[in-house]
Amino acid sequence: MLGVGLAAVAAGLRGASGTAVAAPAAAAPDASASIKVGVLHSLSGTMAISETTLKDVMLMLIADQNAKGGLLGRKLEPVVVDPASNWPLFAEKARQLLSVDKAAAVFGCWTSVSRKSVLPVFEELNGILFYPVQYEGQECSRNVFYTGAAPNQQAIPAVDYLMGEGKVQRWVLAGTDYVYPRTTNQILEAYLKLKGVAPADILINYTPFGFSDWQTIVAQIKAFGSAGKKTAVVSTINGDANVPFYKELGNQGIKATDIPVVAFSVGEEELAGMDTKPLVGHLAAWNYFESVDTPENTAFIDGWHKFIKNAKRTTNDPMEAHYIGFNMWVKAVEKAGTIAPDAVIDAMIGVSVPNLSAGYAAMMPNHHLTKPVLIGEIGDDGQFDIVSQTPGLVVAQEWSPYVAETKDLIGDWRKPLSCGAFNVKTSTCGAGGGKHA
Amino acid sequence: MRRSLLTPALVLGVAIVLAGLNLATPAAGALHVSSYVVSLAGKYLCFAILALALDLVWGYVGILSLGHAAFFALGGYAMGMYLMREIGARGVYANARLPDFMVFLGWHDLPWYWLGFDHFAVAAVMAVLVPAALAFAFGWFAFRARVGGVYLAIITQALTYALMLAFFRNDMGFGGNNGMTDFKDVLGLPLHADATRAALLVITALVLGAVYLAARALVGSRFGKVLVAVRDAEARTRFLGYRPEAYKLVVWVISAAIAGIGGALYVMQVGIINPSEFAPANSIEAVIWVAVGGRGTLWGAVLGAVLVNFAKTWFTAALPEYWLFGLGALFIGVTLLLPKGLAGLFARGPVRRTAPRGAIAEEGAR
Amino acid sequence: MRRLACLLIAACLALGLAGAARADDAVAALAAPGFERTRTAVVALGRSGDPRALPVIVALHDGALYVRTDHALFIRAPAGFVDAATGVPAPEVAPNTVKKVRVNNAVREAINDALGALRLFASDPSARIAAAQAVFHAHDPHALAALDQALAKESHPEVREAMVQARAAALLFAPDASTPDRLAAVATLRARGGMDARSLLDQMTGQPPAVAAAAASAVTSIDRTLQLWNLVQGVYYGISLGSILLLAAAGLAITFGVMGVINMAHGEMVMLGAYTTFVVQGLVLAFVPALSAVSVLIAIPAAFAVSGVLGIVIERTLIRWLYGRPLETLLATWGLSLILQQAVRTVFGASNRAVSTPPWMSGEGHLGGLTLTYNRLAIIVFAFLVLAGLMAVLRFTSLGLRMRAVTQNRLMASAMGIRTPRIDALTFGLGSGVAGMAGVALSQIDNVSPNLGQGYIIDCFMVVVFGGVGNLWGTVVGALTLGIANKFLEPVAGAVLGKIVVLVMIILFIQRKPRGLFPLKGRAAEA
Amino acid sequence: MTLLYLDGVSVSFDGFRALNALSLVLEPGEMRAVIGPNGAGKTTMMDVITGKTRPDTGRVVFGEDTDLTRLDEPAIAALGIGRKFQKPTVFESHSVADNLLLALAGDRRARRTLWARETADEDSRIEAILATVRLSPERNRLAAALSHGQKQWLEIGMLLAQDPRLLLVDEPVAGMTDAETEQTAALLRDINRTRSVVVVEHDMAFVRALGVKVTVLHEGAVLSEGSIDHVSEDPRVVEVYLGR
Repeated sequence: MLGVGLAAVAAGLRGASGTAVAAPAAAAPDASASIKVGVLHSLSGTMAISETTLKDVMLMLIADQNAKGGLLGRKLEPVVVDPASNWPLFAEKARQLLSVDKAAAVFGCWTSVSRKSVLPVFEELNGILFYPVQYEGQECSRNVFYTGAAPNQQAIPAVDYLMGEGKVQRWVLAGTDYVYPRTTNQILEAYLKLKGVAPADILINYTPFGFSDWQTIVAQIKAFGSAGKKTAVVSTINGDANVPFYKELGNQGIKATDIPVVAFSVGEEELAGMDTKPLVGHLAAWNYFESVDTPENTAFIDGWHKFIKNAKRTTNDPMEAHYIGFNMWVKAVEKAGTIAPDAVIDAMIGVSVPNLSAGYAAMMPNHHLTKPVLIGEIGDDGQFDIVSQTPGLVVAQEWSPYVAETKDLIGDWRKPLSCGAFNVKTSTCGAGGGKHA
Repeated sequence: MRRSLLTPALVLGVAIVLAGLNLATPAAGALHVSSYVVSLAGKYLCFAILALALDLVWGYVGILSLGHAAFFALGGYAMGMYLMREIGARGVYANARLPDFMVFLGWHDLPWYWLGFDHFAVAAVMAVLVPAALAFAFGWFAFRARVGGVYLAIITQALTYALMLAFFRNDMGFGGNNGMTDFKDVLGLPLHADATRAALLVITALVLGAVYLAARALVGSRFGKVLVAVRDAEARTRFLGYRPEAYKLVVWVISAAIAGIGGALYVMQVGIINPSEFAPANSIEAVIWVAVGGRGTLWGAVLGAVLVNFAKTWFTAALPEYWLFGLGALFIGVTLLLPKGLAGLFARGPVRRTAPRGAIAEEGAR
Repeated sequence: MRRLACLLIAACLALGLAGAARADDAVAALAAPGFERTRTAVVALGRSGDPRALPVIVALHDGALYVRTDHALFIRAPAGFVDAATGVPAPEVAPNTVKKVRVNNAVREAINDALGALRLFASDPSARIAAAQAVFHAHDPHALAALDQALAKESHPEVREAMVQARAAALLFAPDASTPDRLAAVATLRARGGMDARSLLDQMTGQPPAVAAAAASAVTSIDRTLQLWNLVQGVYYGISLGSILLLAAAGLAITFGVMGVINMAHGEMVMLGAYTTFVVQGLVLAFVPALSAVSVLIAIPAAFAVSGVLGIVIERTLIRWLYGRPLETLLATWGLSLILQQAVRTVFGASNRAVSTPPWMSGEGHLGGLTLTYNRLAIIVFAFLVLAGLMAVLRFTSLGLRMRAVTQNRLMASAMGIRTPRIDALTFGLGSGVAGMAGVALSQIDNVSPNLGQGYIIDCFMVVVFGGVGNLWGTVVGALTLGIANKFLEPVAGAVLGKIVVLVMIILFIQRKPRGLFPLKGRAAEA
Repeated sequence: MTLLYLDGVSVSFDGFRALNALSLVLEPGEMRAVIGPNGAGKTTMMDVITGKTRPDTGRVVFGEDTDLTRLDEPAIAALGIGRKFQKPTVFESHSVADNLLLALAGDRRARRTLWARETADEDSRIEAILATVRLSPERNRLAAALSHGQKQWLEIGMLLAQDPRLLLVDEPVAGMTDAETEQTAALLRDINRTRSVVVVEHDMAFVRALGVKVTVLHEGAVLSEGSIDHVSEDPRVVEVYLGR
């Protein structure tokens, strides 16, 4: 009954309305008005821990840009909303930013699910989203610029390092049970087997969000590590669960020299919440560390401390991602001479700006960045001591080569291809990406 | 009878006006209602349906459920599964047989419990049936064992919490933490078209109206009188020969089914359903809508749901840093100053006596 | 100093100056960049037996070894820089002209192994045991000579044992060891048992068949004992988790169990306790650093006071208006919890706060094959102390007497001149205070973040309801049962499924026994 | 043939013996007053008869051979045993008429009440009862708005509407004016013409006014039985009431 009704009413309304088209996000901007920049990060709820800092860094970047005279001669105006770590609310707020506030670009989201829930909104209203967090890939939307790392820009180099320097032969892949860890582990498992690691030497373990009692699992890891082969833990454990995990490692006396843990979601921000003395030597793989010793980084950190009025506040990888993303957007807008989404989206590709580690980040046709991969060991000062760095920049593989359905896909938003999921075998634009075109 | 029609008529009227303005006026026009407002209104009305369901059990039989969002979410999942199937080969992996997340998990064929969900009718039925069935199973034991008051509240909370954890698991086959999203269309109509969205709003309003009238008829019947009797003096109804557990069970199941309907409409308009809908906090918020509006009056529940959610929308944008203070204060203020909610301001008749102090222990032990 | 001296002499006796030349190359190699070279240099240095090796390695270990652009090495001593090669002070070196020699895990491992071998001659027995264990861990055949030396002059039984075991371990990996020696070594390790012995024996493949067989059987026998211990270990984990739940729920057992107030902000009381710990730690560090090791203990009363006083305030301003309306109380306190969370977020910031674990609470002890992590142990003890205290208050103090009087028969109590409102406030304060103390414990194992409380509130209610409202013993049994059940289900069903199963079991249990394990009996409960 | 037969019924709450091998026989059509000091077990006796409390030992036989200890409250109520509480309990947020409507004998099952419509017959019965309990003018007032005495009567009225064979009345005149007490006594005698009644009461004057056989309970057992004069001369009763 519901269905029939829906069909009928919809038909009726369509008749009444003629064709209904979504208004473009930045409709008819008048030259004097300020340019709105949406900031879509949770300021309350479970994700506030990570996301609040990103809100602050955006405010800083926007303030700096305004100090430089704004953009296209217009002031930038941040529009901050609180999606409160509530996924449907993310979608609602995204819609508000685009259709009510007419934000020219939105910087936001942290978790995959928050990105997934806003994605349809951005595609429908043709908005621009800058997503600053390392994620699982398997996505390439025309309306999203992924300034965080794809799995191959973080996980693989870390594993290589441990195999080489660390002489690790036995692997524990421990993660929180959601899509990012599962994809990463999927990729790593395939990669390790490729490198001749026996299945018996790989232990995969998933735990729920906010898991806090790690006794048994850490003991399990310990046991797994005592089979006579050098063992390492690759941790994709998320947010809240990390502190209790590392504290338990400390308690059970697992030192980095016995079983090193390399983490992909533990940065300076997380370390700030722990006593790092027992953790010295455990590793993390990122594309940026606060300890990077370059003039750009020093300047960035100083600016941050001034802005936040607290010299103790740390910087981390997603902050750099926003830094890069914002500068790229500014460049692209200047290049396009307008904030009209289509023009900016096209202008973005090929834009390259300095990152904070004395290199350049370029926006590739797949809307992902080129990044250096740094491996850092936790020091007793709560900072990472960089022990390895990929010689060149790594290009993102947005589509996993280890998943049958996606191994032949590439994303290329340059005209004429303009496809988020182009199948190089069949040379057709996969349905997944087709809709984006 | 006219008064009973007032609320649904009002809701429907507003819905139609919004939908009309959204479609009929030019985007730049002064009268134009953005699709944002339309989808927002649709969301509010879905919550209003949930609030009605909750008010039936809490307001009229005095069963406080801290897990009603679970029934809402189950309805949502049922409909979500259908919408997922509707995507067909347009998913990221262009796989016509399996939803994206199953492809991603490396599954090869559809789990049995997904069969049939490519038909809207099946999903619609399930959206009502599944919550109802769960409610029946749960209530059958709970009410027979005379679990009541605070105890029931807490185990309903445990129920929704357990469901949340369960749905978080990717192996469950419901999309794990990400749940289901990126829906394309319903019954062949594109979900992202303004016309569909407007239509959904109107239909939600119609459903809400229907549910409202049904609920009204229910509480107006002798059955309804027994419900209130159970709320006021359960022991007395027993000595009169009634079986409160049976009455509770019936209304509990009905309420769950209504919540399910709300969820089904919700997922169509919000475009995502995932385990966080099971979060105990959501259920508590729903209770608060009813409390704010005024438990024991159906229109109060509707009013509360719309008002609180509007406040939330407005707060989170206007003062993102401090809105929780506002919301918290609102809850405290209402419970302290308006024990009968906003509806209490208009209520006639004597204010219900609050039980004497010390009744707590009994309430707890009942 | 004396110790170092005698150690040096011992080292000289042991190995003579033969290795001096090698040592010089090694020290030079240390100066060259690259972790791998540093590592090999440390290994060489360790084996050289050169008296100058120890101070250099120690310096590297403490991050006090610096290199100058001309590859000269210096040790930063309190007095100033000292030339690493010669050991003579080098006052001319300025801090900005030298860079710290960087280490990574591989280097750290080498350092530990090397130090082990070099410290076998330390005067302090415990140091020698530690050294022996390090050698055991390294099982480097090169250490055999040193071990034999040390054993020859070792009298201390425990040290001997450790050294014998270390020797066995090293011997297994010595290419030129004879089969009987190996068999003896295997026997020694089998007798020693434990994870690490097992892991060494596991590598005995490709040995003479006799040895391989012996090793294999040793591994199985060790595994058997380990399995037994695992069971006990599981119980310990369960009790430890249970004690956490107990702590968190004890306060609720008072406010909810005794007073019947559903305090949804209970979790936030716990959270405030954790933040108090953080603040106290900061203050202690700032003003009386000497006490920083016990700042956690200082935090306990502080947390009790903070949460307790807040509790009293809440009772007076909010709860008192809602007595008899438990469901409304639930809503109001929920609102309150939102406010408290956001308040903490505004004051302390959204991100986690670091609460360090004092030395005496970190690390682990062994009881047979049982591993007892000290901080968990401390929390278990603390939990039961708190419980005992709570019971004492309820039983023996006049406050407790009044509390019970009021909760049993309010009218009678007030008729007898008990100021019931005051008692209500104090009772609620007590419950909240206990919650605060729980926060101190949680700060040792969990995030100190605004969301801390939310993670526990549901479990708390489960425990109280499961155990039976208004009965502290019920809470104890409830907490421990849930804890142990959780820990035994986890390995079988996985963490998530385990928790689900427990929840479902509770739901079913409540249906069977609506009033929990230890229900209040009598007509009062029947009403 | 007896209507109600309690045979050696014992109940104890954690140690405290509320009923101690209590035996009691009630003839059809009889009105019986049960008195006794506090804690004598009067209310517990009621609880046992109406199925609220299960006895530890003993049998409670109703009519021919129905063992009440096997049934729960609604089933017992359906057999025709009505109970009035010490503290008047009526449905506060219902009108007086609705209170009676819900009490009227009829099908109690949910699926029936869902579609039930108020019949003329029901209406007239309500009118009749309203008249009996002197509440006709209050017909449409909310029960919550009634005076204490009126609530007591409304509750009795609900019992009548139930049309039971046996009424258990717990302290019906507690807190009533003398006038109201008078009327209540009359009312009960009136009811007793067609039904058996058990009255638990403290108020001796009232019991005397009823003028029926009296059972004195003490420490959960029958202490004495007989006419009011007989029991009030019984030294043990005097001891229990006036002693200590």
